[in-house]
Amino acid sequence: MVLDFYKKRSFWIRVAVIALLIALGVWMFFIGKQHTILLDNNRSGDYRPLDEVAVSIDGSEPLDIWSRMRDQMIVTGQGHTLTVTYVDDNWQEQTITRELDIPVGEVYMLLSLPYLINNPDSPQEEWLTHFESQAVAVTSDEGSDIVTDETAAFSSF
Amino acid sequence: MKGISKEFSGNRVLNDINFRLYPGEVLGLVGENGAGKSTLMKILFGMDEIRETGGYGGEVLIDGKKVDFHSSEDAIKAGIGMVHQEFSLIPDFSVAENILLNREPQRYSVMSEVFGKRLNTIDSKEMQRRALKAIERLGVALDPDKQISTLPVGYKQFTEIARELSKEDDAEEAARHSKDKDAVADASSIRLLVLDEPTAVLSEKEAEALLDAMKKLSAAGIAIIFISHRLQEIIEVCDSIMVLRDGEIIKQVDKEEADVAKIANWMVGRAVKSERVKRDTSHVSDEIVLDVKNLRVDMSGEKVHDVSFSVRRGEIFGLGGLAGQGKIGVPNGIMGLALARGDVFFEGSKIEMNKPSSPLGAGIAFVSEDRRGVGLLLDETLEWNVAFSAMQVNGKFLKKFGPIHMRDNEAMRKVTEEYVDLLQVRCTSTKQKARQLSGGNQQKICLAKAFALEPKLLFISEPTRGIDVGAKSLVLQALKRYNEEYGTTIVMISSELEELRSICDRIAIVHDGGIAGTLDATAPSEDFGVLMLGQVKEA
Amino acid sequence: MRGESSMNVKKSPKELLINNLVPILFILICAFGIPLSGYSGSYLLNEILSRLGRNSFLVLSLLIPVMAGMGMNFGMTLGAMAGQIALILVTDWNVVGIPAMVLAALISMPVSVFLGWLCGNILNRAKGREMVTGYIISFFMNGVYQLVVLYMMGSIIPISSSALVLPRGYGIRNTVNLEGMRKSLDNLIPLNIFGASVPVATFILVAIFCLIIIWFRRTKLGQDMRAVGQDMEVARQAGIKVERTRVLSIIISTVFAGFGMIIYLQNIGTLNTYNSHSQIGMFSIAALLVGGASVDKANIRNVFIGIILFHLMFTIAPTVGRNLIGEAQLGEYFRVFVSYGVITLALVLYEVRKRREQRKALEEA
Amino acid sequence: MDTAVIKEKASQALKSFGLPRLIITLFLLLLFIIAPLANVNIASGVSDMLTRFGMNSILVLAMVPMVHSGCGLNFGIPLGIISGLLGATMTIEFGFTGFPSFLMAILFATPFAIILGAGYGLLLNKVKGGEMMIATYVGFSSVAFMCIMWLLLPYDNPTMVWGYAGTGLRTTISVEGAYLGVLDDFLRIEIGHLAIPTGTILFFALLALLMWLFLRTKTGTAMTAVGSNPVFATASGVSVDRMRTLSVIISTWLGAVGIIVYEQSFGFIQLYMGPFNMAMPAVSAILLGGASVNKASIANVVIGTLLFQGILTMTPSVMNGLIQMDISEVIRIIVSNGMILYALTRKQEASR
Repeated sequence: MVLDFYKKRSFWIRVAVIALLIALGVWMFFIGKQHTILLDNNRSGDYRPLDEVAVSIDGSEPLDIWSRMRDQMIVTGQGHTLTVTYVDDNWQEQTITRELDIPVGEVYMLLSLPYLINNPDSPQEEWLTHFESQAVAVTSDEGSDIVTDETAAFSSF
Repeated sequence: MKGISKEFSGNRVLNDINFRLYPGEVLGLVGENGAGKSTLMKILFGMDEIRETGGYGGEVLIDGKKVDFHSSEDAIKAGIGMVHQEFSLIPDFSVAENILLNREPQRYSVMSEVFGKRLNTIDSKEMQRRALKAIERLGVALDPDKQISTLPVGYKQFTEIARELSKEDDAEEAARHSKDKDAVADASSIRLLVLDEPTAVLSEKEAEALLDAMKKLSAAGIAIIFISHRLQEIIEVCDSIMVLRDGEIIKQVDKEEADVAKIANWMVGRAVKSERVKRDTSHVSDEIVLDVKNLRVDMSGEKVHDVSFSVRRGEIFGLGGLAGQGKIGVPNGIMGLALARGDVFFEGSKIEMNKPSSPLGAGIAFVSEDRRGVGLLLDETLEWNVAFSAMQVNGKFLKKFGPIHMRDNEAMRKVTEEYVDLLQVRCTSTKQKARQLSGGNQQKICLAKAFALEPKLLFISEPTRGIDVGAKSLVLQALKRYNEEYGTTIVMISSELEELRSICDRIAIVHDGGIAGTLDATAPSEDFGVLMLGQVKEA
Repeated sequence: MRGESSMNVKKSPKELLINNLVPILFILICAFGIPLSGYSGSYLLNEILSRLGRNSFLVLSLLIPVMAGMGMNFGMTLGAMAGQIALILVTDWNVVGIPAMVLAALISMPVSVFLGWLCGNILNRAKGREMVTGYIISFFMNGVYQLVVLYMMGSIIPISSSALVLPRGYGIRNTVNLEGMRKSLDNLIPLNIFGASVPVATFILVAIFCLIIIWFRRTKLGQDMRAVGQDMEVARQAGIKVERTRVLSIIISTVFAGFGMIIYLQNIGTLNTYNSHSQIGMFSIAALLVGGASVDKANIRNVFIGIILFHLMFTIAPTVGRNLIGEAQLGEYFRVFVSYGVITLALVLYEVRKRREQRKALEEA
Repeated sequence: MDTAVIKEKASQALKSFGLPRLIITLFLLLLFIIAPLANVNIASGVSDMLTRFGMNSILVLAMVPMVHSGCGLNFGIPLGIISGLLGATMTIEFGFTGFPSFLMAILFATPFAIILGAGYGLLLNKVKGGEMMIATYVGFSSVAFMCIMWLLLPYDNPTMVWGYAGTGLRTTISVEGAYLGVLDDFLRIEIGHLAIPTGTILFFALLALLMWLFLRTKTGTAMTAVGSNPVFATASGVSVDRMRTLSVIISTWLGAVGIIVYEQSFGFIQLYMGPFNMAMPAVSAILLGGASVNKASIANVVIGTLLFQGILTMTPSVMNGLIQMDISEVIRIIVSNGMILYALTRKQEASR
């Protein structure tokens, strides 16, 4: 009886620990995953590109994006604060700050700046969309020669 | 214990043993090697070995209830403790750690919830306390912090006994910690302690301390079975004495009735079964062929301190004595298989020590007691086994092509066949591997190997150990015939006195690394018994 | 505690010299080599601190099997493989920084446990020659590792990043860039002394591991391991599950070796897919032996002394070779020779001592 | 009774043949059967196999004496290879050509093999029981030591040293003009795709015969007995240490000859880290042939080398032809080390 009870308890504790570890892994996955946000200053529907816009995410150094240009920012984790500074039609400097939340499983996101600026309160899905990345060109083609020699490690150590 | 009997593959080693033991009684158990003492104790202790070889007959009763131990753990639970001849101690652990080996008191640790109880930490203070408690009961001065490997043997022995004593604390602990009341009933304290030759390796002083400890324990109500060859001790400490011989109780007496000579007589005095065979001694001359002076041999378990004897040409000389007294060390030392010092002269010329080729070259051959370890090439053919030594020593069975000496397989086969016929070795062919033969036939091959050397002197050590009766007499006959036909001097070493007496001319008894005395084989067996037990009679 | 008590046993100076021959030899090599190399003190300090940080964990993972009497765990390579597989996956998922390391450690754990269990069970069938068997296991598993990484990754195991997969569509490239986690642990808590950067966070982890080992020695399992390590038969008689204890020691070692490999590679910053692991066992063992450990006795002090001496030699050897003979290659070969030579010497000394002790024990009996 | 004996013998034979060997034999057969499907010419496959057999068989034969004397598998064969390399480089340095250069290479290598072998043997006598691990590391450290030596030794033949420095031997040195193919081309048989390097195989046969004869001499018998039961041998007046040292010397010498024969077929002398990984294939080949850690015969050498080299030559071509995936390297690693693992864990099982 006593043994049984103990067995059960330790079993549940172990299950809990494993679950905890898995949860930790999932959490790490989310907070550590890198995403590339493509900042797009092109015409989006009816909205024309802005002349000049500066974007900063999580207080980073602002990135200037000129009209009809696209640039990228690499961020780590899911939730971010986006700060967009631009000059409006009245030559007034405006700043929009928004929280953005990158959906699970996305690597590349396209952020349409013109749409966001014109609809600052619109839902995130309207200006932050999935982007299918083309294969990244690999700079060198060293891969074909595989060195599996045990002694090769000497020089690299 | 009632009507205990035990058979090992048809060999009856225990027959209808009955005895009783009262709380606090000290029972001395004596008998020759192989009389069945160890087997009896193994049955009592529920060792796996016994069950694996077919169990035992009769029953064991404790407090009037029949018990059947399935493992030694059951026996421990029932309050039986056993201290073995060999130490089971971890050398680099402290005394306390050894006393509580695998029964260490533990402190709860959070990690154990996840990884199991083995991650509890060890409570060294509690360990200290419990070790001390056990040591105190034993009544000896033993520091629980001392490392085992730095202790003298005696203290190692105490540690082992303390371990047995400390086991009852476990029961108490378990009872205290457990909420389950059944456990309390289950856990009884130690009731019976078996000490298997605990004093064999002790110095006199240490032994005395041990005997005192035993008296203390018995006064505390613990029954003790004490196995020893030192009869003086037995008489000193035991309440009653039981003598075993050939698996039967010869005598069970109170200590008042016993004295050393009587016990010795009971131990060795066999009902005369084998009449001494007639021997033709015409070839025995008075010339001393082998002269051993102050031989000292370092051999584990068979140390020789100072042995001197001489052997006449053509005689069969016996070396007897109890196991561990050093008789085995003598031939191993002379043959260079164990580290030795001393002067050995053969036919007047000196034999170099620690160099096997020296005695071999002089014409001395040796049949080792360790057949499988030393005597045979188990994975080679019988031909190799028989011919190898002669090939290497005498250069026989070789074909010579200039400087190149090739093995002569034909000659090897012939000589092997010859000996197979002569000694009636049961084998399928001479190409059979030695491993596949039975013990008796292996022994015959060992003899053949020695005979093939055509030695002038043959050492033969424990020739009949572990072989059946038929093979035994065949081996002995072969030795005798070889001696009579070729005049080869034979030195035979055996634990079985009767065997020595049946074929030897003279017998020297080795005790405690020295010769206790040399007697004619026809001397009465009591005299031998006394010598074997170390009661040197000044002649 | 026990170590000290055995130290107290009087030993002749000659014996002391022989027992510490390897570290003494190394101190001499280093004392001779440092002036010749012409390196500045701060450079060497920097180099040693960084190497101490990245190697300590790996070397410490060797201690537990030594405790269980299984000698140097050449099978620690298996843990390194598990760590590398985890790192490849984490890199493919684009996870970076400390979370990447934690995630990699978590992924490596079940792989290490499995490999360690396998290794431990094989070693149980080869009692008395654990080291050579462990060594062959590491070679054997290297084949399996190649099968997985070179043929199964990208074909059976999904790998999406084209920076990792070979142009032919499956198999991982020769080098995997770990830019995302490069020195992320080392630089977590920045600290500079004498112009040398100190990997504080790494040292904290190493210290925690040391504490775990010290604590572990005092657990029931640790006690059992020491008992098993000294005398298997006695331990078995006392009711300790010998085989299981031995397997556990290998599993623990493998898991920590996996963690160690992750720490090691975050410092290096690139993973040589097919040979980062293959020599790591050897270098770790050499370092431990240089620290004065032997096949049956090793402690934490040996680990740190060993790493410092061994890597000092490693750092200075090429330049000493160049300055002495004008050939840097010579220094490279020299350090390879010394690493192997040290292991050979330590193994020979151990065997000779073992035989001597056996003989002594026989004489005493 | 008789049938029972036969049955037992059959099962014994199967047991001694061993499951891994059975699997590998069947695998090789399968490779040959499906070879035509993969557009692989069997004849050229067999030729390749025979060539590689000739190249490697003597190195495998070098394992035999040490196994016989109970020193275990000679993981320290790089020591012998180094002696062979010294001989090979010296013969080129002194400008020998043709068949004499081959003989001279062996002759030059012999004293090195004897000296190194004797030292190595004495060392192994001090570490009885731990031979294999120490042998491995003796091999490795000697290879690394020779790496230094190859740079420093005063060789100056322009075909061997680095062009720009004028000193230090190159990593690979061609044996063309020296003893390239002296054995391979001797009595070479060529029928279509089938080519048999008769000379090499004859040379191996000669050495194998000598080994076979040696094991039947008084000394050879003593050596086997030492391996089978050292205490028995001691009790028969044989010096165990001497026999073991002798076996190590023979093994080392055979390693030296083996590498020279290997080079005459391969065409190059591989210095520096070249000998590093030579031990494993030789060790696993003899184990594949049915030897164990303490028993080995000439038949084990022949069968093992054929099987091992057969797998090595047939797998890449067949696999490539069939699935365009070359996993032969991985198979080599797994088979060779798996075989050694099997041998290391097997004896324990038998003794239990």
